[in-house]
Amino acid sequence: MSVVLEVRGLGVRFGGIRAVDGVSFDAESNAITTIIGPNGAGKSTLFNLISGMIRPSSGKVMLRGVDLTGRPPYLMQRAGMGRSFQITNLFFELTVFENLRLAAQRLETTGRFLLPVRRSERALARVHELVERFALAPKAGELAGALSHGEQRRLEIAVALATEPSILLLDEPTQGMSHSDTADTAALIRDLARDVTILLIEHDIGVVMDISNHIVVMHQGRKLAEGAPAVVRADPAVKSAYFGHA
Amino acid sequence: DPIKIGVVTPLSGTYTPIGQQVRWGLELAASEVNAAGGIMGRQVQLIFEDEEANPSVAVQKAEKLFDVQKVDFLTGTVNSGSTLAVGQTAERAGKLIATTVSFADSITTDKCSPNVFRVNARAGQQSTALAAWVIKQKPKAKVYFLGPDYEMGRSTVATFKKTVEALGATPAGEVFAPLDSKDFTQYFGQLRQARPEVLYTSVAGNDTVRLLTQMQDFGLLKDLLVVGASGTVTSQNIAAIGAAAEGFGTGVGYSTQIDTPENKTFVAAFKAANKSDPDLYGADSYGLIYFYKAAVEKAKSTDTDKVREAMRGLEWATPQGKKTMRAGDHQAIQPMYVVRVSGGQFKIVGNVSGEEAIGPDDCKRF
Amino acid sequence: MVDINVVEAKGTARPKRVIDRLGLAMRASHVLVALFVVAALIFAAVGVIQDDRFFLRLGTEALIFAGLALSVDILLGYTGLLSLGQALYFGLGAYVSAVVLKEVPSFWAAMAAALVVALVIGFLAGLIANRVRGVYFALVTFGLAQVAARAVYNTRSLGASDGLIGVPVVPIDLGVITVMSNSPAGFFLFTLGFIVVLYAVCAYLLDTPFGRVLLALRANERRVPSLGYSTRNLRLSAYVLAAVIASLSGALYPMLRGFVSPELLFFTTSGNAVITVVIGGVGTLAGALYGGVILTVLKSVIGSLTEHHLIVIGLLFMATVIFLPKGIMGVVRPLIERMLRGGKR
Amino acid sequence: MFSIDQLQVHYGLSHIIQGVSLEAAPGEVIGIFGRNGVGKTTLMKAVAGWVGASGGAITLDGQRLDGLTADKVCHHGVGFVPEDRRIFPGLSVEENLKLGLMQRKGRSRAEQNREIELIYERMPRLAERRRQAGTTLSGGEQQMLAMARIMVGQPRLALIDEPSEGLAPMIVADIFAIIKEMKAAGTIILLVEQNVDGALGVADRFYALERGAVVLTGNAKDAVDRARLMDVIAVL
Amino acid sequence: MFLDYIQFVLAPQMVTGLSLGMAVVLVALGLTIIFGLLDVINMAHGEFYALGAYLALALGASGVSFWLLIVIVPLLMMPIGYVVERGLIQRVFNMPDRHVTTLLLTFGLGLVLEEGLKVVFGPTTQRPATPIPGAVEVMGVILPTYRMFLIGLGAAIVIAVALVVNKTRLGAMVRAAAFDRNMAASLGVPVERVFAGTFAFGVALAGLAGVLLAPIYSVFPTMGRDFIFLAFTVVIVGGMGSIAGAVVAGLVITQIQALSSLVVSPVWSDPIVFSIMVLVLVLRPQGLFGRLGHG
Ligand SMILES: Nc1ncnc2c1ncn2[C@@H]1O[C@H](COP(=O)(O)OP(=O)(O)OP(=O)(O)O)[C@@H](O)[C@H]1O
Ligand SMILES: Nc1ncnc2c1ncn2[C@@H]1O[C@H](COP(=O)(O)OP(=O)(O)OP(=O)(O)O)[C@@H](O)[C@H]1O
Ligand SMILES: [Mg+2]
Ligand SMILES: [Mg+2]
Repeated sequence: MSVVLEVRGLGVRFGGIRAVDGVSFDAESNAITTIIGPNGAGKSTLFNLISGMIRPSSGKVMLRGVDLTGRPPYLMQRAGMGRSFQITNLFFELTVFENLRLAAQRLETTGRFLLPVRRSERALARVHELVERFALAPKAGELAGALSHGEQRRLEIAVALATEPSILLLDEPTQGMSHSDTADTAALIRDLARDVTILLIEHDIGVVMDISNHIVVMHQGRKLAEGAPAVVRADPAVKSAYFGHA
Repeated sequence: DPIKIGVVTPLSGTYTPIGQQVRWGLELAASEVNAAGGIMGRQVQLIFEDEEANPSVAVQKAEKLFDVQKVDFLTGTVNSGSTLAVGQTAERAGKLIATTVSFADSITTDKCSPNVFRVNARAGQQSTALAAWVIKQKPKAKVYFLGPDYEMGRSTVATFKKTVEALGATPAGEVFAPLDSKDFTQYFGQLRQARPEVLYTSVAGNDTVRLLTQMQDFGLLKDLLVVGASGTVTSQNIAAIGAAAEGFGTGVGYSTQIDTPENKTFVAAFKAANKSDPDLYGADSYGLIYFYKAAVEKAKSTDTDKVREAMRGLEWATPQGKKTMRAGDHQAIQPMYVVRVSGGQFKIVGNVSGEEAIGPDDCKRF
Repeated sequence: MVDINVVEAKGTARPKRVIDRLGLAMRASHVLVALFVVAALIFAAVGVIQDDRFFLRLGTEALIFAGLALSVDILLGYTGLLSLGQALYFGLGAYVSAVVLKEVPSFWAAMAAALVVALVIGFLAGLIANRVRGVYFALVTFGLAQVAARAVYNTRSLGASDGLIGVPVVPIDLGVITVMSNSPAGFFLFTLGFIVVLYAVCAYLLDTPFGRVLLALRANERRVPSLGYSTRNLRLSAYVLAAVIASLSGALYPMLRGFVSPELLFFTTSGNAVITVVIGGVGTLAGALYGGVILTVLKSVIGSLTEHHLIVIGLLFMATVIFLPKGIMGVVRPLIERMLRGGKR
Repeated sequence: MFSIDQLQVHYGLSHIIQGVSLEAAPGEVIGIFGRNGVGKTTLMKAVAGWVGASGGAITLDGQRLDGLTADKVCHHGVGFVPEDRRIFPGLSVEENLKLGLMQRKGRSRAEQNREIELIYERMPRLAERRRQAGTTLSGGEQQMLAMARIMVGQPRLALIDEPSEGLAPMIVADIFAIIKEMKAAGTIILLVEQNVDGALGVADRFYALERGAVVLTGNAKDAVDRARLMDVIAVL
Repeated sequence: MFLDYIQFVLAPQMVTGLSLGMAVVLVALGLTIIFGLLDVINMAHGEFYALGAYLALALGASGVSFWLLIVIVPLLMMPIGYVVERGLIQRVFNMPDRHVTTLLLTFGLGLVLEEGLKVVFGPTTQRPATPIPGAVEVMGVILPTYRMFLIGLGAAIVIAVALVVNKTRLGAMVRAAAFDRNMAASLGVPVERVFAGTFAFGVALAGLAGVLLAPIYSVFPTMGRDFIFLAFTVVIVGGMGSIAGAVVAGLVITQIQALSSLVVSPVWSDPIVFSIMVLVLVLRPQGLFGRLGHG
């Protein structure tokens, strides 16, 4: 395994609040690095910094040794980064099919950008595959806005996957999913990790402990601890800050 | 079958009031002519189209009148842009038009057309008359110029400036306010500092109302002679201006005060028909019908070439006196008047003979 | 036709067709435009038989303004940007074409000039306008057009408030035949062809991944960057495309009427284009063509009936916005779509 | 006393809620479970008056709620915490909270301010961020705010849709604690949850939905019922 | 000489700039409320302003005193605004892309109103007598009493409105309802009435501006177009719905306009103002004072 993503001293402040404060960690290839921490710890903000949605006020983001700090999101995507959002972020007036197709069309050669969509066979094949995998086939023709919350969460991940990223940032993928779907999603993420580097934010401790290779714990914008699941779980600081003495 | 005269004039938009006067003038004359047996025994039929004060629309409507209604003659255009564009359309359609309102010199000088006639006085005639009078009042006057900031406004000012300077006046400064200026008070500082004896302005319509009333509010009208273009203070806005219009002077081709029996009967008839005084647009439009009548009867035909020939050099009578259509540039020669507001009424305070006012023939095309 | 046969979830292998709604909608527009062309040809034929000038030329003008509406629809209907200043490019094209034609009466020269100028100005103005969104965009485009209009209004060499007359009749050499710009039927048919080509170009582009991302931009701009597209470049290219379409349409105007005037750049022109699109149907392209004709007919009919036609137009417009938010096409196109997918719901 | 009787809801052609009946007494917490898309949220929205019922009846203390507009429903003492929290963007935390005060008419400014202060004491994190734009809060903070927003209105019936969604374990515990407090205050609570274990901890009874219909009801504390529930919602 | 310039040119310029500024602020006030609170672009605002002026003219002609008009006309405008909101705006309020839809709808409404005014009151310009004639002379500079009065009254009105919007819960209530009517309703906000009420309030303010400005700027059917672009600029530069913003922006922009037309040239004053708007939008899209309710 090799280090794919290096985050060094990353930080940003909103007015008074240091939402993220000098966070450093590495994410290794074909592994699941999970970020946990209380609400408001700065996890999503960290993702926004890594994926270029917010400009960091300090620190570095390196992807395979290339410094991508401060690049706009679309360049991050082109560098092979894909992400899903905690607050569902889809094209609600477009069909499930079109949501996926839009995401998938990046797979086509740039030449196809100005050819009719029906010529982007590769993208369409990808859509087909995802609709299958996420059991969205019956809803493929529906507007994304007409899906139930859980269905939308599923689509959210599918869209993030559609671009076949080499590193995937998932912000609370199982949030809002029913038992069974949560289990499936966990399994899915695990076998995705075979060929993709995964960065995960998750609150479902069952899932976290089950699939993570490496865990980074955040608290009030800082990195509180990191290590293998067992190690982190045992850490008293983490206990008091996150799990609570339950 | 009747003789059809198309009228493309603004019935909506900012120029509506002018279009109204045009309409009233034409309708009055037409009804008189028809009552008197029409033109060569043929009744006159007016067909109106709204020009929306927009040349594109004007041209479209003109084509409609020419091609569909098959009118014999066309008039009514107000802003010079429309007149020029419609003139070209007429030329290409082999028809004749006349304007009774547009006063841009260009129409009968550098942009003159064999198919376009102008029966009203142009800017040059107006300023000549006015300038002569101003100098008579205040020899070597210090004149300040305030115009709306667009080409027409500027050229009108320029024309008057040239004329009045030639007569010995000294310019005290000039300012051009954006069209539709909300507040002219912005320029009063400059104006006051220049301490002029005479203010010449070419703003029009609502702008005039604001300019003069605001000047009054700021006590600038005291011992200042305010004069302007013919479109500055008109029967449409004089009421709104009220006392602030007092003493305003301008050079025009018509005034209700003209003391001739023809005019008295005309004014009476016009009032009776429209419950409103005629202004120069109404009068010139009224006169046009008689101009066309005379031409057709002289040509004994409505054929374009014959009528054009007949119109060249034609002399005809109008409420404002005898007019002559100059053959060289199709510009009507007519006596000019200087009128001044007193008691909310335009009073004639001077006049210049047509020959004095007309100026040279600068039309090269024919 | 983009179908993907997927097996219904949970066994019961009943293949289900998922249709690409957008592609379908676009094909429906093609059908409607085809109908439009047929109608136009019949109109032309009747015109020739009647040996009419006015109605053919009026129709030509309607088509030219439909071109302007088309450009508004690209922005409003596909990129979600309301431009209240599209007249800027229409007028620009008209003036450029007029000036060129007065120098060298060559159709292609005029068109080329209009194209180049639109590209340049469109790009520069786009840099400004695309810094802002939504209603701000509307106001900025409005302002830009106002400034341009005032400039023209004050430039003597461009005829200032009088505009430019004396644009000559030009021969349009199409290789096989040559059309004179003053031949009513000839120029009508040429304009028809020209506008249909413009439509085809837009329709084609909007059905490519490029066009679809524009739609995505409209649906949820925040999501687009993480799909790997620069929203700024996308909007800019859409803006320039619209500018070119408007300018090329405008370039035909002086050929038809022989003059240009500053009013072509005024808000009324931009406003009419917006009204056209809304009545025809936003985001349908075909709507721009139908709307153009409908509005022209309305104006010339009502205009002759009453001087208060603005009231009628205004009321009709409001009614459309309220009751037919998707315009006339919004009613018609779904029917066509149903036909195209073989009656299946 | 709250009851739903044979409720029917359609979205266009699709029949989403197909005859759901349910009852709850003051101080009772009802858990509502089911896989994604079975109609839980739709049920809540129907009660809150966001979507119209095409059949059936909803009554709270004898008053019919079905057919009323959302604000009327609210004034009958119904508080709603929707699944996506619906914090008003562009409004500060405090403004969001103060809007909650409108649920109950005829309270003096003093009383209202006390309500707010109590909330701030109960949830200090919100107090810290009272001036911050509501939508810049973290998920957990937003959920807290959404709950607080109805608590200041002291509703008789609280509809809470997936409150623990996306919350860290500690906060989840906190949320359920708050629900307990509301229960103690005699509020009827309909609780939609995917975190079944957590929910069963606070619930008295539960209903399981499948394709818009109730397929199982039972006692939250009864081991057998719990087991049956697990089977129902785990099936695929 | 130079002092002369300051005393007779610069100073008056700035004072008149102030009174023009107050006029713009008065027109912008209703606009910014409708715009900032309801998220509705009211293109017909100018026509409502004109309507107010005409009502004042008509009533004034039938002998109603100016002081009464200041009260009556806004009261008359209220129901008009209310009906327009319920009858028109509400119908499109929840369509996607509210800005554009409402903009289009009110654009149509504006056309109808303007033409309607022409039909009813005729196309020609009219002007009510100045309510407070006369002028005061301050160090050789003449300042009309009415304009001074207007500056004072305008300030009072602005403060009153600011209190209503900010000190009551109204502001937050309307913004919430405008963004998410369901959620707002579920918190007990009487959405319909709030919307209609707010719109009516904005329209009433437009009418009031009409009453107050008619004596200075005269009355004619297209008068609505006069201030509207400037007003929109002011609203945007100041920040939608921010009353303080509208005031500051209104006064500053008109000063810039006045001075630029003095030192540069009137020709450039409009482009300059426009560039300011663009600049602000680019640098600070939410406007100088940010948007009402945003923290
Ligand atoms: N745009 C912003 N402006 C101001 N503060 C912000 C902004 N975005 C986030 N914050 C603050 O930064 C902190 C971190 O927020 P973030 O969403 O990253 O938390 P989180 O770890 O994702 O929480 P959760 O697990 O609930 O999603 C929060 O306290 C939030 O209030
Ligand atoms: N606005 C809508 N239009 C059409 N169908 C809808 C709409 N909203 C929801 N649906 C459909 O109704 C069904 C039930 O939706 P609902 O949101 O009630 O499910 P849910 O039980 O809340 O699911 P989840 O656990 O994911 O929140 C879903 O199949 C969804 O696709
Ligand atoms: Mg988060
Ligand atoms: Mg739900």
